[in-house]
Amino acid sequence: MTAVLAVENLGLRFGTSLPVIRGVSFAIEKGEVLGIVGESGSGKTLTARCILGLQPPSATVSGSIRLHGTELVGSSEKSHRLARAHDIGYVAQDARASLHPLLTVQTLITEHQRINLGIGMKPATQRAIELLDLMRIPDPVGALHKRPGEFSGGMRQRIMIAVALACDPSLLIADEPTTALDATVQATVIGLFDRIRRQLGIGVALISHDLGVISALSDKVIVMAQGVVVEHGSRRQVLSTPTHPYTRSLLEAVSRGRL
Amino acid sequence: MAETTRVSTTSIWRFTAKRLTQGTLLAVGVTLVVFLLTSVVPSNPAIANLGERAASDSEAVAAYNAKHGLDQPLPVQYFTYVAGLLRGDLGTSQRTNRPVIEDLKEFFPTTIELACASVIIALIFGVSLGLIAALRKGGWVDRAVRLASMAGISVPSFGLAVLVLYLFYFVLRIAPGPGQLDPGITAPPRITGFLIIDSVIAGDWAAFGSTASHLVLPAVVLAIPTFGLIVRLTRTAVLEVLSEDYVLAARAKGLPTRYIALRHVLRSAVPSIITAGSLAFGSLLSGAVLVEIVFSWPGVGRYAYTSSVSLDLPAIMGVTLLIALVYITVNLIADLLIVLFDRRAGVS
Amino acid sequence: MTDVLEVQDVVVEYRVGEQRVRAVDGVTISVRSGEILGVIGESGCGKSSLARAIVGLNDIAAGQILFSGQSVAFGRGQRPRSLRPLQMVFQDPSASLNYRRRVGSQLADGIKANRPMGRVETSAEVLRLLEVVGLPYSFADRYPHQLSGGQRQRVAIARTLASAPDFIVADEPISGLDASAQASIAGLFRRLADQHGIGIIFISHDLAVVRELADRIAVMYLGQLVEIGQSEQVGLAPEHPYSQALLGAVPLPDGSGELPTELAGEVPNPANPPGGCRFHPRCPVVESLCATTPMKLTAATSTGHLVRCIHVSEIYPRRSA
Amino acid sequence: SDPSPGDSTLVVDTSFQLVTADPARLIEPTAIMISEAVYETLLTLDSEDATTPVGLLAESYEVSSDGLSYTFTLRDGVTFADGTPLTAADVLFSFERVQNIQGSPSFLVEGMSFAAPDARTFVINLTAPNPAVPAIVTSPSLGVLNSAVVQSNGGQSGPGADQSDTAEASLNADSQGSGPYAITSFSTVDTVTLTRNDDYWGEEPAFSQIVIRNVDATVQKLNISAGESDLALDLSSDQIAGDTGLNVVTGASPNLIFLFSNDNPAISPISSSPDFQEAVRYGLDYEALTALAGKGAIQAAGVVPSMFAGALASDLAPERDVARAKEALGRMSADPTATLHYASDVVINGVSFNDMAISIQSSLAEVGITIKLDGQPLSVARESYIAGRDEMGMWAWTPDFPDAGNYQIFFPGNLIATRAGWPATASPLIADLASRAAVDTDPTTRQDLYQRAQEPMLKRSPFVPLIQPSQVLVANPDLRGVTANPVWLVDLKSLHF
Amino acid sequence: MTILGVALTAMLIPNLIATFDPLAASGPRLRPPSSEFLMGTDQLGRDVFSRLVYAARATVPLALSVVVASMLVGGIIGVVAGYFGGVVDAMLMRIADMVFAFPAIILAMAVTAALGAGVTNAVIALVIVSWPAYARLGRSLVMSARNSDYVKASRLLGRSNLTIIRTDLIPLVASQLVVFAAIEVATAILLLAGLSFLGLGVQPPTPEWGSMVADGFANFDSWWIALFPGLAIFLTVVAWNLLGDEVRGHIDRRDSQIGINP
Ligand SMILES: Nc1ncnc2c1ncn2[C@@H]1O[C@H](COP(=O)(O)OP(=O)(O)OP(=O)(O)O)[C@@H](O)[C@H]1O
Ligand SMILES: Nc1ncnc2c1ncn2[C@@H]1O[C@H](COP(=O)(O)OP(=O)(O)OP(=O)(O)O)[C@@H](O)[C@H]1O
Ligand SMILES: [Mg+2]
Ligand SMILES: [Mg+2]
Repeated sequence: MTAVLAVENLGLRFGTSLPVIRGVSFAIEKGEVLGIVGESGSGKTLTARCILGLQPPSATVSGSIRLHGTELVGSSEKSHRLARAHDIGYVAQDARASLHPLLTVQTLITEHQRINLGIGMKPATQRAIELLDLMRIPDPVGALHKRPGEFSGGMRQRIMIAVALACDPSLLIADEPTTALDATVQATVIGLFDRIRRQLGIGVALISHDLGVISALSDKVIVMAQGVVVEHGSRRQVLSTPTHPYTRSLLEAVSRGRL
Repeated sequence: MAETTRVSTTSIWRFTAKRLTQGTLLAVGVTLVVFLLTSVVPSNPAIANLGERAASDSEAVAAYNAKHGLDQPLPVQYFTYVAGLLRGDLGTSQRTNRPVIEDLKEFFPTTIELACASVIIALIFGVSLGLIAALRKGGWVDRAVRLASMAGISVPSFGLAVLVLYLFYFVLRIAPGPGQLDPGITAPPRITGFLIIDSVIAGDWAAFGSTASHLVLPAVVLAIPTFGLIVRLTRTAVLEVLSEDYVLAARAKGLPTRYIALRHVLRSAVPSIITAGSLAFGSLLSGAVLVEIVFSWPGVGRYAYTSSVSLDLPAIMGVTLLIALVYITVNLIADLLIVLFDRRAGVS
Repeated sequence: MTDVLEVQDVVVEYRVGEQRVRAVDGVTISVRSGEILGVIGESGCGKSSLARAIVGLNDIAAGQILFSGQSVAFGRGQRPRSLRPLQMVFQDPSASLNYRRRVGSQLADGIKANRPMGRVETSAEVLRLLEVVGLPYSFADRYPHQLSGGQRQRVAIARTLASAPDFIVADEPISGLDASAQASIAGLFRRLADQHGIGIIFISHDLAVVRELADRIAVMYLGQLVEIGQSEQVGLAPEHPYSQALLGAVPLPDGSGELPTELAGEVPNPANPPGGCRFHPRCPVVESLCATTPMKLTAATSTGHLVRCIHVSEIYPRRSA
Repeated sequence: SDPSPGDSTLVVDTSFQLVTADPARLIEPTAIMISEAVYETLLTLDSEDATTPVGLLAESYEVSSDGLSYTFTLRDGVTFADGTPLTAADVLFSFERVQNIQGSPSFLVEGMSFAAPDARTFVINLTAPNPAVPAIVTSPSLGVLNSAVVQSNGGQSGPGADQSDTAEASLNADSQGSGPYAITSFSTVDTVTLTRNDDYWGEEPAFSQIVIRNVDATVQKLNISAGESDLALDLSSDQIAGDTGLNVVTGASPNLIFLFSNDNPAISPISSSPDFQEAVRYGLDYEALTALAGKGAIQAAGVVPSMFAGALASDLAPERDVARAKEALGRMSADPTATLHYASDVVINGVSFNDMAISIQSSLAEVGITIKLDGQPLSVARESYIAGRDEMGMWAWTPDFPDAGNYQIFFPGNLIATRAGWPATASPLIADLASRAAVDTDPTTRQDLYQRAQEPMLKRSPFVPLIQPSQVLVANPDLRGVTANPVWLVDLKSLHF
Repeated sequence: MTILGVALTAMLIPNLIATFDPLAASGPRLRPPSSEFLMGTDQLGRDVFSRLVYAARATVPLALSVVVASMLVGGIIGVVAGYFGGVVDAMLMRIADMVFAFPAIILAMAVTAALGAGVTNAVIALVIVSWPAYARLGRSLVMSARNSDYVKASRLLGRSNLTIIRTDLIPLVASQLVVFAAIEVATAILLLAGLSFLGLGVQPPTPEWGSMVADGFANFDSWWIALFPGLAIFLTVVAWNLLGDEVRGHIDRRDSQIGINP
């Protein structure tokens, strides 16, 4: 079974300064959730944006990113765009800011189906309703004609996930999907990701700095610090028997309050 | 949890009504300000408007003052004026000897024709170049557009007017001269007052061609500073939108850049652009005074100028009132557009 | 010790358009000197509104707030001296510091207004305050933007301390910090309470942190107190289903892969809260009466432990797990 | 423009000085020019000799021996544009209306009374002899209106007409004259269109339409050079210096630009000092001023312009004498500093008052006089001028009718002299000569009296006549009949291709 | 910058640069540019170049005084309105709205026509026209600062309102007003030149760019009379705009470091 996504020796630097990301490697199989943890500024978001081909214009990327065996690093903007259009779904950190405030939910969920895949309005809308339903949005048909501002933070995050799933991607990248949410709402979103993984069987890269969230959802975990992967292994391995001191300090700080 | 309430149709009406009342009060307030300004100062309209001999004749001066109500105490004068206003009577111009409302009816459409042509030119070029510059931020296109906009806002419109008139009309002879129509071409019957529209209604294509070609130079000159302003504001607005997360999200969806630019970016920038446009309209009316004078354009700007230098009080008040109303209306329309456009904006 | 702060049936309302939002709806609490009361609840439940009301910055629509027996309201004028021992740490440290003034001069404000001293003494006191919150002396000459979020938070605390308060209302003072910084600030508050006998209301949305720090915990939901009691009681074995949900919603980083407990339903609109028990649309143990009967705070298991739930009343007694 | 005579348009550009098209209310130059083509007067001026009135509506006139009565015999067969015959009743109506409306031109008929004993006879009776009557009746303000129509439109001619007459609006919309053209559109700020009167009783008018547009001198220049207009009225000879291929007609303008130093010591001890006045008179650089006004301009010797009987000979005009000016200044104890008030927005015959003022300032600076300039828009500047409060002023006088009698205003105690602080008591000699000139009916003595009244003013008077600019008409070379007229600028009626 | 430098030099020591007396005829009238008369002569034979140089002395300081006066008047009114709120605020702001409601030049025209043309009156007119912008800015700054947490914190500490205004509000308002003023200089120059073009501003014989353009318009063939002062206005305004942008950019960068979005 080939990996959905294989990242090898990924590096990124701005101009001539020291690289911000160095030698990052990991792979995601079909139906598998890879958790990426790390403190603020450790390069998690930049890694995700490299995969999408949306790194800041001033950045240079090195190494290899293969999506279903196709190399993306160095490929044309167009092929990267098509990869985004067909294969990758992206859930950004801040759902409030990442949903266009003036567009209706219907437009947001259907536009890339229509533009990228040439699907008609009707079937695209049908799919939107299914997705909203899957995301447990009450009254999905009514929700279609509302704008993001009319939903609460938790619902917006779920709409964001529905948007990402609309093109049937084989890889879903979720960048801190619960950071802005309250504890109880976060629990709901975690539940949703669990369902997506089970029902759709797609590969998921889940970025978070909350070890609890990672622990609840991931199969494999990588820990990043200052642009490098410091720990890599199965969930149980990394969280129960951490080897790297950084991982250990992370775990310690979090659990002090709990026990 | 719905964080914002949808703007219902009734509240839009209420909003409009409220703004209109406010606007009307404001406009009346404006007349008061102008009235005070022009009355408190020592100038004397009778002397300014009577013939050489009559002006020295105290009886004639008294008769003139009586005729124009200038012998009344100031509050009475103002009250009479406002009472007239309520009946739609703006008084009689001391210079043209016609009801001010007639004068305004004659000159206002001409100015609006010019202003609209300029706003359209400025908006089309300003918005598209501002958008392109923002999309290519830092590139040579951006730099060129910014230079052009800087030049645009820095140009003294009267100087430019003189220059283009000299160049295109006098030296190159490719543009028609000042005025609104070629001599010898009779204006079509006045229906709307807008020469362009009237000539279409009359099917008078010679008049249409003539007035359209006469419109080009002044409209372009007037559009240039506005253009500069709109480029700047559009560019800033678009850049702001571009830095929004939802633009990144749209790109992450694999949408083509052109689609994103038009559908996501421009759409969000529209309220700022509308605001910019309505602000620019104010500065455009200022510019119109100077441009109309250079191009002998028979509009309110020139009327305002001649009225002010001849201390024609009713005319000055009329023009001021009209322009305040235009300003208020343009702002109201802009606000309404924004409200309609951006449903998130609550009516407050 | 007696209660220095008494909050009785306080209501805070905001007018949004033509709607009225009851951000705080009938809250009664009292705090003694040297005691730390933790207040937790989700975003928007009215914690900050309550905090601002307590220091007199929000008008209250009903009820009363007394500090040492005196009403805390002070209108638009200068705040009376007798109220000044009651201070607040604002939720957003970036907004609560003037970005155009140096840290040192802002710290001196509190000193000058409340315990005037000579120039030299003032500067010495400023340095001491920095030390108390664990910042180097050199920070006195910095502008707020030259500090990290956590450092700004500490400056805000120091500024509060500058006026030598007897009582501090701290609105999420550690939410912007990383785990280790959280611990050190929490320690500072503990010392202030223990060593200086300062009463503290400590607002947070993190139950785990509050459980460590506070003597008592109050849980808020949609403007109301739903549970209040000793820290061990509320933090480890809460009675109210909402408090329980809060406790269970936090996933543990134990590698077990266990999912947190989900709470059904959506957060209701505070402008239009559900009737009866506010929590009933989402409550896992809802009863038919919950939708219609407004609940009162009722004494539960131990003394001083109050819970607003039908299951604690006599009607549907239920033992929690 | 299309030169075919049957259907042709004449385009005239001028800077409007226009308030109304009602003859009883108009006095402004543009209005006079227009109304001259629309209304007809008893007498008119020959375009060749602008000083001798000739008959138009009147075939002939007679003066009574005491000079107190003028009897005009009307031409037969004159009809208004609507076909109604013109009678003495119409003339009577028109003259009385001017008198009773008390508008700007009513001074023309001051002291007159009128009678129309029969349909073809019209009589003007005077209380004192006024040899200027034939000149006065050439004024287009005294054009004859179709009284029936005007009355039906609210026109009144009796006493109280100043209140009761409401015909102005209708006269602005639609003229009621007997002239070769009729007003068909009228705007005081934009364009006036005259259309041929197809039933004109005289020679067929040359143009089907005359369009008179309000344009600034600069634009006039552009338009005439581009062939967009046929005639420009306000250019200076400078402005057309380079342009060949245009027909430039230059005539001496009767407009008099003059300077005064207020003679009233209460207004200013400086300007009223005879030494100061002398210094100014000899300190001015007349050559520079004349040059500024362009080719054709002349220095004015006296207040009566050169073309009218009674003007001073040009060799009497003062010449610059710096030494003499300095000497006069030397006799003064006070600091010779004065403020010159003028209308900064006035341009007469292409001469900008601003430029004139600057030139005056710099030439007087050379002899040691400091002039502060205070240029204001006409409307503002006029106020203190008319009130006689200006220390020094520069103004122009445009004649209302072609006769020296129009310049009585400059003699002590009269209109302008009063504004310059010069009462009749200041110079009884001049005042006496002037009042005798006003009533003398003998042309030769009259001329002599006028000259004798002006000669002492060369030595001692607040006034310094500066220049008569040249009246420059710039025309399409195909346009014929272009002659400068001292009163109505150009005779529109006589133009043709 | 260079342009500003040149303009500044021209302003301070025009006699060093100018070749002729700006007020007196120095040569024949209406001469095109030549090696003697760099920019030709005008209708009175004055050297256009020398007048151009001296004119810098008229326009720029006047524009600056307009801006400074408007800033003071508007700033004070704005702070008062924003601080006291209520009726005072409502009244002052309605007046500002009224002034806003018509184009600057028309109001300025009416004012100068009524008061009489001249430099002082032109400046007064422009100040009347431009103060509301400053007032609004000052008011909105004061209002938002008044509601900010740092003012609330100060109040909790027991500091008096006056102290808060002095230490917390004034420095904030002042720096923003100065930034705004830097941008407005360009506008003021254009307005002043426009008024002078209409004959309502600086009076002859004082050289001023706007009235020089008007001279050129009256003597159309002699393109040099209008062209050079027109260019001078243009370049000066460009320079001030650049300077204003620079100042604003500087402050914006500082503010974005501080983490506020003005
Ligand atoms: N456009 C950029 N130019 C320069 N440096 C950048 C840029 N974007 C990010 N960086 C730097 O790269 C590093 C990694 O950033 P990244 O956003 O990937 O962190 P992160 O792990 O996602 O952090 P967080 O948890 O705060 O989101 C940071 O030090 C950041 O300052
Ligand atoms: N100034 C205000 N005007 C109107 N509504 C307000 C205002 N401040 C707060 N609210 C509303 O009152 C409710 C309670 O707000 P409050 O800030 O007290 O909550 P909080 O518990 O502090 O939330 P957070 O954890 O996000 O700080 C919210 O619904 C909020 O939208
Ligand atoms: Mg990140
Ligand atoms: Mg809060």
